[in-house]
Amino acid sequence: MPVLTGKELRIVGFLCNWCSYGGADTAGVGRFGQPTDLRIIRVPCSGRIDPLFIAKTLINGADGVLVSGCHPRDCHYAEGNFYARRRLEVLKRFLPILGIDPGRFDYTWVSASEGQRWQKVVTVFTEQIHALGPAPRFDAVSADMLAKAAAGALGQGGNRVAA
Amino acid sequence: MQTINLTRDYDGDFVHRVEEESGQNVSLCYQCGNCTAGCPYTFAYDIPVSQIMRLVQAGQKKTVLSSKSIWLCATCESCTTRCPNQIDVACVMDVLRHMARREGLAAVPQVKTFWDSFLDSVKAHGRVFELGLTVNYVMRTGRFWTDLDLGPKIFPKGKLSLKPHEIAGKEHVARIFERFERESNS
Amino acid sequence: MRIGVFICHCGSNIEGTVDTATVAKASLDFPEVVYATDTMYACSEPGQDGIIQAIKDKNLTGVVVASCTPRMHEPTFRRAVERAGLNRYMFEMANIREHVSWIGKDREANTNKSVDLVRIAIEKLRRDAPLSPSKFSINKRVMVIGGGVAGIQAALDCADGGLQVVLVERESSIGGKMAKLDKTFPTVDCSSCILGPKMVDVAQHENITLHAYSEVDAIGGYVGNFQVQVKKKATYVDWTLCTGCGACMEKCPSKKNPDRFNEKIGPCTSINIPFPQAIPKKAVIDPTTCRQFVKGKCGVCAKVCPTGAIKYDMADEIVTEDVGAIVAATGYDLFDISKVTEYGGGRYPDVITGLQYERLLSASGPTGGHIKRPSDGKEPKNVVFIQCVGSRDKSLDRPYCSGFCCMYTAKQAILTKDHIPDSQSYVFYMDIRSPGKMYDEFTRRAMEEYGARYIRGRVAMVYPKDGKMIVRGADTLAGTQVEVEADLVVLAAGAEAAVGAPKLAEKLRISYDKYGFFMESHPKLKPVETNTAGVYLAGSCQGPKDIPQSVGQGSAAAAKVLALFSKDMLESDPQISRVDIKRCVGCGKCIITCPFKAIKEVEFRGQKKAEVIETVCQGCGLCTSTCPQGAIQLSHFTDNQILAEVNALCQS
Amino acid sequence: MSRLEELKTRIKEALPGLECVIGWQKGYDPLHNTPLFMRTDADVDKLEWGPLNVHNPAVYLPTFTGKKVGVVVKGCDSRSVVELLQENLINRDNVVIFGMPCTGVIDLSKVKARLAGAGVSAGTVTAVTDDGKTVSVTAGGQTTAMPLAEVRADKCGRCQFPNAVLADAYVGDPIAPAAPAAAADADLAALDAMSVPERMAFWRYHMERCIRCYACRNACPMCVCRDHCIAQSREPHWLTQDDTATEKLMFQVVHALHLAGRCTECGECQRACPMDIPVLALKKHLNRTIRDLFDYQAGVDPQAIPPLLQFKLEEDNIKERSW
Amino acid sequence: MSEAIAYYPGCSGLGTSKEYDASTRAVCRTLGLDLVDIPDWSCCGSTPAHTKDHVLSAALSARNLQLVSGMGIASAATPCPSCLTNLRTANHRMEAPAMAEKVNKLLDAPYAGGVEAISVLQALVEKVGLDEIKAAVRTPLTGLKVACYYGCIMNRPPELMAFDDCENPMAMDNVLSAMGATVVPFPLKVECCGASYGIPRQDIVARLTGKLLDVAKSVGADMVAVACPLCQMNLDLRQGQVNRALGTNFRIPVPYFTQLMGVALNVADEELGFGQLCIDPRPVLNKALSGADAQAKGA
Repeated sequence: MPVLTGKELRIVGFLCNWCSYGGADTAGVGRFGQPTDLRIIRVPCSGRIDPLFIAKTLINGADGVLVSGCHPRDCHYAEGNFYARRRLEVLKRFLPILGIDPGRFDYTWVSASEGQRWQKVVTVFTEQIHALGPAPRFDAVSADMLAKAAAGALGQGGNRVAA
Repeated sequence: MQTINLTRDYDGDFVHRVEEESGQNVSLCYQCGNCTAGCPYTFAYDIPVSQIMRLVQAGQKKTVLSSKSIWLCATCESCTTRCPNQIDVACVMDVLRHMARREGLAAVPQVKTFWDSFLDSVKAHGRVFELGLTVNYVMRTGRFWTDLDLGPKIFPKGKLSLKPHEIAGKEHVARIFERFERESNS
Repeated sequence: MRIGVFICHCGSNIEGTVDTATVAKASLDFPEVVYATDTMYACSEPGQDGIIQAIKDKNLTGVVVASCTPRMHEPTFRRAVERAGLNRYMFEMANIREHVSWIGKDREANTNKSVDLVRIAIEKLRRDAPLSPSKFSINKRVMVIGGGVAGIQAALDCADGGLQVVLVERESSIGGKMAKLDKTFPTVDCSSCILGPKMVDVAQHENITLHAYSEVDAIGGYVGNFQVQVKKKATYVDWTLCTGCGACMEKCPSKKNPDRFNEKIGPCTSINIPFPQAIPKKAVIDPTTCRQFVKGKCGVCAKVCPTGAIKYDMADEIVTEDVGAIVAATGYDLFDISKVTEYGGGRYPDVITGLQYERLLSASGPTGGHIKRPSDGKEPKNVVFIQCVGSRDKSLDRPYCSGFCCMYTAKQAILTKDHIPDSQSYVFYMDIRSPGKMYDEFTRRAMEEYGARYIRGRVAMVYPKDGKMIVRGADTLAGTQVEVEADLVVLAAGAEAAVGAPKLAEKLRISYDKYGFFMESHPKLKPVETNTAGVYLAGSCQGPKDIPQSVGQGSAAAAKVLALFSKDMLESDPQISRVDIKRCVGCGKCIITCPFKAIKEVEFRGQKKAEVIETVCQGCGLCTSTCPQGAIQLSHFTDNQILAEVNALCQS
Repeated sequence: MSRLEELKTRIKEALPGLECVIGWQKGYDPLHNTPLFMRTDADVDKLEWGPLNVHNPAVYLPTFTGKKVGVVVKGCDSRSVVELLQENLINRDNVVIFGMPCTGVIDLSKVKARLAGAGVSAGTVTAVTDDGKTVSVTAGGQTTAMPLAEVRADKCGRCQFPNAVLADAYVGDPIAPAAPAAAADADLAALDAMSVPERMAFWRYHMERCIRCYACRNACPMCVCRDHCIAQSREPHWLTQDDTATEKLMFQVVHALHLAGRCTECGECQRACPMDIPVLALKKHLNRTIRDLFDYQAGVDPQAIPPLLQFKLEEDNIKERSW
Repeated sequence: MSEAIAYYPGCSGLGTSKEYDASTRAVCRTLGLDLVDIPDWSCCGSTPAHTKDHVLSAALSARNLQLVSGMGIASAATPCPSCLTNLRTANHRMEAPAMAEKVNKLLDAPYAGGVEAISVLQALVEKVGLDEIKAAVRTPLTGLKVACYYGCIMNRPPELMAFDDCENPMAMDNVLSAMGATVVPFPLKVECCGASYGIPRQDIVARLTGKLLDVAKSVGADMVAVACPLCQMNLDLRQGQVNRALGTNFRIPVPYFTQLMGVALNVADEELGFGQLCIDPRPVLNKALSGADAQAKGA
């Protein structure tokens, strides 16, 4: 069953089991209403999240990816989120050079007790993805643009976004 | 003592306006009283500052804006400096004065008149004309005895100029006031 | 694979906003699913029986339950599928309650989202492999770090349980903060009278080895087999010879040093035994003040020592202790009151901490138990107590409640009246926190029987005038500003993490919060466990605690250690990383990054390879995302499993 | 004695203790030098030095694991050696590094373009000479002089490491690096100038041309996974074998991210690409990011820990968003 | 020795605190601190402006910051804490683009930021330095017991003022110690004196100022050194009013700290304006200095 066309966009979350997944649970227990777009993949630690998972998700057509782990210093595994922070920040800056809007990916820290923070993160991020709209698909680049690429005529116009 | 009906008498818009204009979150206040404890003006207040904060939290607009306290705060910043929750209480007091002015309230009229006289002087000359300000204040309040005793002490010192220090760009300053008035009325 | 899918109604919790029958029906279209149904309460006994029956009837080899969060019932369902003969890891959950039904009202969207979540659970399950734990032996010795009351209790309980205990204490005597207290609330019994015997028990227990004046230097190994290097700091006194007779202290010419045991309100000698009941009762030289060290000549103590125990050339020594479990009980330290400049702590001698006041109250303290104020030695009549100094204060980055100050302040107000009958105590408080047994009654007694005057409000400033300390505060209940002309001001300084706690946490590989308190494994259900197997917590190192709570935790930690050691072999969690030795190129990136040092380099047919130490690996998977060739895979969260989930979401 | 002869002497001296020494020799035509594995003095006499030594010999080092070998390096190649050492992929005791100052290597596609401009085919080259400033190519009986500055590889124009950063034997006096590169590299600047959707079109266009030959990977000295590259494995199964632009782009992302904080920008990936796809730009972009975030440059310090294998409790340059 | 600093005297510097202005200029000149007058500066708006509106208040201050910016100078010093607070607050509030836009709408010439406002005291401590100040002393104030009174807003709130301790500031203590004076610990250094309520509510000033004088007397101060024109006026000019209201008989000189510095640095008496204070500090000052002198000779 696809996302509800016109209503939802495809947003994938990678959450560490100990903090953020628990935070999302806490939000649920508190009945903190959230948009329904997000689908959560549970991983043990934000350090388990290979940036390639995110790149693959976005290249394969997701409209947004949200990663959340324990707050720095609160990692269940002591250090995993510190490595994650570096890798995810590098990825965030890398995405635009591939032609992916950096606003489609964000990472943050939510503890197991921060249900309200989780509600806010999900709401804000979902709104952000909806503002960006459905992601342009790599396999659906227009013939016109491809022709320009072949002619080496890209990058002549305005609308530049710094990488 | 009146009973406050917490549901009916709560003015949420007022709370929201205070928070927006002051940039402070008033629900951070947990009523420890440190502001009142340190405030040098508590003895002169009709409502201590911690209770002003409480009444703002409770949305009691009329009580707060008609209080004398908000006109007696000298912005000495002791409340702001010592608040354990880092609320800029002095700024909240400032904002309450702004709101009271807009509502046409001034529970200590002579303070408002003094400040207005001061600003009139700045608007007219670009700088404050101290003697002119005092005379203007006395004329407006009718308090002719104000500081009469100080005259003999200060005039011989040659410090109080009898005419204002007009600056060349006084129209610039006047225009600040004019634009301000235009912006506030628009 | 033959997969069965069970969609739980959770009464109306899920069914209210998710059409579970539709989800079950949709599940049948997914690969390898042979059975799908909705069920009223999957976790109930009939619910579990239904799953077990279906496994048997339909020959299922894997199960997906869509219900609440796996953080709640994953263990329950794993046991259920195990009862039906499946490996417990051939099971996955889809969280359609906390993550779906409880956070959205749109039934269509929720149903649709539930199908997606079931689908990714199925895709992950299809790549699950049966896992089984392995066993390893354990060293049944335990180390307790910290000899305060929590550590003492943990050590004694473990030792009484027949375990060999190594107790490491930073100071020259055990006893911790409790040894400095005069009386204890709410019973007002003498602190050293109840702690003293326990300290003696530690000294005399045949199962306890005590390393006083020592610190943990390094920790290696894992649950069951830790190696701890303990630094025994140089005392410059041979403790095997020292009898604690105190002759050296009598003759030491350097007498005016701030006494740390007396919280620096009294002097002590450079060679010192901190207090008469010290365990061990041995002398230590402070080389920063000792004339022999500072000026190079003196030697008085060496001359007078009847056993020749003084050794000026002593050096630090490292000893290694092998233990199977560690209890951290390193306690707390006090908030530095000089940070609250408006109270003048550190500037005005008559503004002191509650712990300093304990020393003034104590018969073994510098004033012999007579309350004399530090500035002029006079007996104070008006004593002001200010609570929450460095507690519940965001501006000082101490937003938390220190928990026990309300009670000890009430106790000190009572003791003040006992010591000086014509005195008057004033207590400035914000809220009285007294939820223990007989606690609130105790604070009421302070007011009702002892006449302590409680004023609800903070104090803005304290300043000296004409020999008095003027305390200006607020009485928020009366809505006024108030002033007290005090003779002595006692600040209830908040508790904060012990100096060096984060460093120790890093050695123990446990987490700590932003204030430096150690993190327990679960705030409610695992209060003395940590996320590192075999490391437990007791007392205030985890957060501020009073004596009964600390003692309770000491015993709790001991119970955990005894339970751990009740088996001869330990089972390791099989959700750990495994190396595909063919793919590994031996670059060691996983070894560098592993937070637990759980990966080592080995030689395999002349080539370097990585190898996971099963018992040390905690299953975070950092190595898996670090290894470029995918040679090290975290079981149950492999690349292929997560990729399958990603693909399922992107394709649909 | 010329510097090259001195280098040969030094290699011959060391050769008895070594499995082999890797360098360059004349190739199948005068325009191409190819790798040389010297095992005898006769082999050493074949050693070449000059702007045709485009290959990075460091790529072969990990294949000799457990054996002691020598390697002749240009400055850029030496950074790859350093990175391999840093990552524990080769053992310092098992590698002897020979270096000489390098004034740059040619970019074959530029030379070919020049020849095409002169109306001759690159297949007819009969002689190539160089004097350190100019490369003269004789083809079809006609000699074309090409200033090295115009036909050298882009990386040489902004080279900061013309001398080996690490060498056991260094012949010649170290030379000064090129003037620091002014703006961004042209390829990166071109991408920077594009809008985000244009970049997607850019890569889509190039990925459609990709023939998935993996020459980029095979030429990369840091691609040490070799037979276990996740692009061609099922355990783990990151990529399908489908011939789609999406899968091909994903491979480039894998390559680039696996090199984050490790790539020394030797440019072998792009040089090796038979389709002239500008794959190096992705790595350059990441290197710029790594420099901005962690003030780090790969392949300079054998003792350094790569930035993605370490962390700071408080990161200086990572400003996380607030919600 | 140091870069030029723009000098903003504040309105009272032309009137009630002429002697503060004059002594500041003389002391800075002696110490080589180059104060450059801001051409055609205007009133900062003081308390009355911010009690009316924050945009108006910021605009009145920003006009002056903009003038400094036009001089190509990056910092401005003012002797008056009230001016200082307003200038710094304007800078702080205008960091928010929305606020800056509103303020600039009121101005003839927009202010783009970049001018730091500091107190003359801070300029002396940070741009000249205590060591240099000490080295310039010619007549040490030995024997003079002085309480340093900073006023309420010199250092508060600390996030905004970013100088010295907000509860127990020491800059003036250190400067006057360097002058050779005996600085007595004065616990009410930052308590408010009643500010501008002298005119509308004399009773308030009498009570607050009375307390300050009382404590100053109890700690044995010969005089109270101040750094604020309003404080000086309340403590000195209104000392008589205080005595009448409270039934006290204080007679404590209240000079500006710059005047005392002037004495120690041998600035000409005419430039220090002691005669313009109500209670002339010179008799007490001379007595203290000669006492110390005699003691020194006796010893």
